[in-house]
Amino acid sequence: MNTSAIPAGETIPGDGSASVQSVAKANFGVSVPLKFRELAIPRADDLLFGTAPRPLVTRHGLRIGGGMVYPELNFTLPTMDVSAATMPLVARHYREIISDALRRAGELEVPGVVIEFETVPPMTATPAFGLEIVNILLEGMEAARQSHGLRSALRMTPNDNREFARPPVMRSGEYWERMVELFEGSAEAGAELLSIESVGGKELHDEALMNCDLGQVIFSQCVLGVRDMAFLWERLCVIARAHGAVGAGDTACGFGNTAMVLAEQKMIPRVFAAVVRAISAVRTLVCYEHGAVGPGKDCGYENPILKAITGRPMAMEGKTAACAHLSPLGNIAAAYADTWSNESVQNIKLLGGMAPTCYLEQLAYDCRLMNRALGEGRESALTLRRWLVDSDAGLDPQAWILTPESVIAIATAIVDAPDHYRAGLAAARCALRRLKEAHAGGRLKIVPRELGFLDSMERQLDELPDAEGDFIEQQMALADPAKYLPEEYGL
Amino acid sequence: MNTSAIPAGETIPGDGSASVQSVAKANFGVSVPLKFRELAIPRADDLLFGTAPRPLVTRHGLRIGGGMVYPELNFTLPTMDVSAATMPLVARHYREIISDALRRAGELEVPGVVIEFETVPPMTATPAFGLEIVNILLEGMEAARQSHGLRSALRMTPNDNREFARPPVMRSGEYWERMVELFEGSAEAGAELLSIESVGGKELHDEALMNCDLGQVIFSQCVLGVRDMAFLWERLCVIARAHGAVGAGDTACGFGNTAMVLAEQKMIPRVFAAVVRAISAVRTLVCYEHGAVGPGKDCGYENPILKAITGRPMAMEGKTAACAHLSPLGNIAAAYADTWSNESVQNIKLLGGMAPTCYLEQLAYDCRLMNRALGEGRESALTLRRWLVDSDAGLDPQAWILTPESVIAIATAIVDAPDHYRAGLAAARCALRRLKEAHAGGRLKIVPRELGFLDSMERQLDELPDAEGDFIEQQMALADPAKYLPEEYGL
Amino acid sequence: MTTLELLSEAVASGKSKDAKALVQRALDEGTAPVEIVDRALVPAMASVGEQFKNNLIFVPEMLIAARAMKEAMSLLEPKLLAAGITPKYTAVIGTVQGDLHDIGKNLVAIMWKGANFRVIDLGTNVSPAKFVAAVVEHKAQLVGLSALLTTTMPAIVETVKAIRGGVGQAVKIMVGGAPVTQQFADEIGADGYAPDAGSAVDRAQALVGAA
Amino acid sequence: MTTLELLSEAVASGKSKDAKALVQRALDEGTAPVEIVDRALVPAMASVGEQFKNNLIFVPEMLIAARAMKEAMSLLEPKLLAAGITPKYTAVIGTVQGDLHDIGKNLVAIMWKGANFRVIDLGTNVSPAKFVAAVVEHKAQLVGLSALLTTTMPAIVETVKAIRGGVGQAVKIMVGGAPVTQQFADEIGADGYAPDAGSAVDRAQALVGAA
Ligand SMILES: [Zn+2]
Ligand SMILES: [Zn+2]
Ligand SMILES: [Zn+2]
Repeated sequence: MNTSAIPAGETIPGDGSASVQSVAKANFGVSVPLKFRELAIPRADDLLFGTAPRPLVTRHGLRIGGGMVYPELNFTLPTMDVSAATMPLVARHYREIISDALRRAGELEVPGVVIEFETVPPMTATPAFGLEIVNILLEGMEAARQSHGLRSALRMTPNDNREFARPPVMRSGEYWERMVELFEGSAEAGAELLSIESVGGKELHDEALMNCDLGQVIFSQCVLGVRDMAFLWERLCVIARAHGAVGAGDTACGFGNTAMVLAEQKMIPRVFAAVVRAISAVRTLVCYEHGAVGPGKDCGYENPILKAITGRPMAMEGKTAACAHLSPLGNIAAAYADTWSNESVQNIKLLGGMAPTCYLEQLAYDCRLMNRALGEGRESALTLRRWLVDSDAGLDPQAWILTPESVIAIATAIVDAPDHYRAGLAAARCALRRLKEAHAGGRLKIVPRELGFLDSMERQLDELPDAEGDFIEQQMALADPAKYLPEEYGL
Repeated sequence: MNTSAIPAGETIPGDGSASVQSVAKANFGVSVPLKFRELAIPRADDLLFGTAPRPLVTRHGLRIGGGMVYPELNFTLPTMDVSAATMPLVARHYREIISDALRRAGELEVPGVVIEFETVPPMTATPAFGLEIVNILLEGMEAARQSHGLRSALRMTPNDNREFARPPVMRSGEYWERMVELFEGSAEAGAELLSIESVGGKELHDEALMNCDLGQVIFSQCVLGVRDMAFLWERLCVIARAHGAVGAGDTACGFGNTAMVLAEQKMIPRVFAAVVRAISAVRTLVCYEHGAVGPGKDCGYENPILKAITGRPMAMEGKTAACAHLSPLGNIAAAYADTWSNESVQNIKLLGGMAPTCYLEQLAYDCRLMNRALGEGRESALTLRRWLVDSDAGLDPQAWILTPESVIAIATAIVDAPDHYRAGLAAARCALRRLKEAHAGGRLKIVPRELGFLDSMERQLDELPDAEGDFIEQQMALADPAKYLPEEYGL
Repeated sequence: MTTLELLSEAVASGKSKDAKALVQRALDEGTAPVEIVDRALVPAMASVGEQFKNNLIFVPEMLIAARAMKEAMSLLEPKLLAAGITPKYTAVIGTVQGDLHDIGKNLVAIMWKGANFRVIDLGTNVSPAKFVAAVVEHKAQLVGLSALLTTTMPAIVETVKAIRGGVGQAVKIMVGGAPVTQQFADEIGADGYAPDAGSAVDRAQALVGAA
Repeated sequence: MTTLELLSEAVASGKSKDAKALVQRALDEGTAPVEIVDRALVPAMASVGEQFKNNLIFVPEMLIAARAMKEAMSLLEPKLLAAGITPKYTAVIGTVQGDLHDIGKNLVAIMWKGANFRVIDLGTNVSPAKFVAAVVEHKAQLVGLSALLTTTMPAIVETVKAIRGGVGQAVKIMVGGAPVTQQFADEIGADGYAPDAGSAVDRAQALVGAA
């Protein structure tokens, strides 16, 4: 794929003809060079919410990244199980969610909204369950469009069930097939934006986090994850093209956000989570190398780096996703948002109404504010961005690596690297250097008991070999062979 | 009380000696002139979040209105009853709420936080229940101060149970006495900011809203409500002084917010709710005439008007109170906030944590943004204010009357009036005029089926007599005598 | 237009005086009282309720129609009573114990009356025993429970239990109010739930079999 | 410092080689294996657990201590076994059916081991029947159930029911995981709840009477 051939202002195509079966088996075991060799946004001051060099125009005319930030609403069931017996109740919940939230969106006159449907595992395991909900949501969205002109697009995010096999089977079998079936069916039904929180490499990454082992982090993400995503996203984009949908984006949720949550719980150092985040950009980048066009998945806090590299619009989430997880990135995340998401909230009653509706309202007001600044022009938008960034940057290492300057530095380190392994290494080194410099300069607060980890991480990186082959050999010797299947990654 | 004698930068006093019994019985039946004769903030450009001419300095050094916006966290129980049998569980909830939320506040390094404890009716009916919780909260706040230096102040807001008698008995009896007892005990225990959502006049106001009857609205609020608040706030401020606390403020919650919620539900016109809001400022003003020093209660969307008149700091709530109620004022309310509140959220589990903690986080980030703008100076703060105001003002009549120019106009109309009745009338006329002008000028959207109400409201106002005595006579003849006791208002 | 059509229009647009006069005219023309109710008043209020439910009019506009209906009925009721004709369905309504909020409850009562239910309004802060007694006394087919506070939702549960204990499944129970959800209604064994006053009529009629 | 003091320090600071050498020295000095465990290893891990609970150290630092403890135990276990000495308390732990999340569960398992519980880790996606069988087989005093998804909380309920049905109140049940609350634990009849791994040890010891 020659990225420079992608037209600015991608439009969701009418239909296509390729099929998922037609993708030739490739040997992903060999080192793959990075496809993006330069930044789509080389200047920090061009990295801005609501604005992407390659916006995405949806069927009903949302221009994501085209000068406006849209709310992206996420929701899930209250505590209950999902089975054939409970599906009528499940369906009622989603019917209630979509009609109530979109009614409110209409009342608040939002210029458009992205609805994300992220399935719970049983809905991927039984695609008919997932598809029933897809249709309910699409009907609700169409009804809102007809009754009060509300424009919307559906993002479909099947839960990646492949890890239910232990060790995970990534490229075939029941879990893989049902997931592909759900993607196909959803795209056919009218889901426009295909996404996933893919889990390739996670089976080793959890333990790598616990041990604060950067070698295993890079192995999990930049060797295993990268190969899995290449395989997966080739196929997802074929499905998308066949049904006039697009591959939107992936996220290192199970990697970067697991690290962030563990850091919030004081399980692992924040400086470590910050470096993991930088590394995760290399893994998530692979979806854009294989045809994804954005908006990247909301919970990918690595998205600003990917926006700089690809020029694609990105979903972001921050303070208004506190319903789903606490974070040290509440405001700074908004600095780059093309859609602004609440990540996930259960359909439970709050005093003000059902929780998804309450969160729709909060997102709508957040977006209004950003859109006022955008509406006044670039200087005003940069002023708001400055406040959003400065609000968080000095208080947490994970926020610091999301300053516009850090984002450009890490993005540059990645595109300058020859392959994904060395890109991961370069991203880690760059993040580490920026943390050290900022702390030394008094611009970033790091608590004393974390400081030692800056040096120990550097030592870990110094011990990693230059060549990917050597690295893979070194890390495979360290990884628990019972936990993963190298051949599922083409190794 | 000579308001010009109040020093700028009020500090919560050490202790006092007056007692609630020493307040002489006054005849509130006679027309009382307004005490505020000019605006403390005469220029629209001086009406700004985080900034009040007369800030309040709390015991632990929060400077409310002194250049910074603080989060004000509110919370309540999940669905359960409150009785002696359930009090151990109730106590556990509040213990969990305060420790969890303040731990997060500490992690987010908020510069200070106001905690509001608004009781449910059984906690006012049995003051020992309420006091047990007050002590739990104060202990949690002190623990957070000692462990991570988090500064905080407790706002105590007993539920006004007087309306449990039908017709309500306002100045004596069981409900009144227990409420006074809870105020006394709370102030003695260390609650620093005494507040209430007083209900005097509400017993006629609900029906006035349903009938869109402005005469009865003004009678309920500016005759009954004003007299009740004078009686009530004289006494609350005596209690406050006796224990080194302050009377903070009241709200027309049961009036203005009931109207707003009914308008959101499309029960009554938004233009009507907007005029009701303007009128409600006259009622709420009375607490400041009788010694309250702010911050005004969060849910008083009339607070910007009162800030202009009194120069006192104000709590506000908007988008981040969607957990408690939806509103058309999500951003514009923040334009004037000295503390920024979530109004109320139940202690239930969200995916990200317990709901009060999640909302604390959201408030903290909202405040960080406002404080960044404030930190850059007045011009930056006015820039953010402009976006906050313009975000909402043109879309809803209730938002329009909260633009800085509307606020100053209505505040001026009030202080220029000779008494509370005519102040209510003037506020209503001013609001109505501003709505008509803005709609005619294309700056405010009003849906067609509401337009007729602009004229019918004007006709209603035209039919009201000039003199308060005549007005009272006229309205008493219309009010249902079974619903209220005129003598409880000194009539 | 016929007298009944004119009457219907007068009620719908809240013209009390006209409505009263037109009832008189219809009576003078020999129309039976029950026919005036069924062919003019009930359809008028049904149309008003429909407009309200679809957000075409506001509460005050519905209330003046209800007042016109009431004026009209004041002429008819003695005659209906004399003929032994009463509304087919009786509903008891109230706000549960510990709760004082009545705006929503009052609206539902008005709308039910408009749909020609006999409505016994017990007011606010109503004990379970009082609900049961009223259901028994008035032989109600329907009872509506309202609550606005989360602290009083347990009182809904208690009241439902008391009613079921007292009269079993004989009466249909509807619940509503800000903190109430369909799920809650299901869990506590209520027969119906309405998220707003506008939909409370349809739901009530369906429950008693009047729809 | 005595050998046992040095050993304790070596374990707490995660020095596996030193720990192993110091165990050997203590044995050579004639210290009984059970005394080495009780007076050096368990206190070392207790102190590590305490530091972790108070956010003074991170998981990786706790894990290297746990690894040092394991190394030390590798020398002692055969001797303890030969003498018929086993840990006093056995705990079964697992992530419930339908759920794959195991980070929290693994941490709790490590911390319980550090507190000298014998821990049977059933892994993730564990059926109720498997929990019951393990409790019976290993004569566990304690069972820990973990879940991270809201969709799998019903599986906690099922598992608690199955365990109570199988072995009654004989085993203490602890529940945890992101969506779990004290209230939920109370409602489903679990004996204990821990909001985080740090507090899971104290809670477990209190439940089995080891505190
Ligand atoms: Zn995610
Ligand atoms: Zn999501
Ligand atoms: Zn309020």
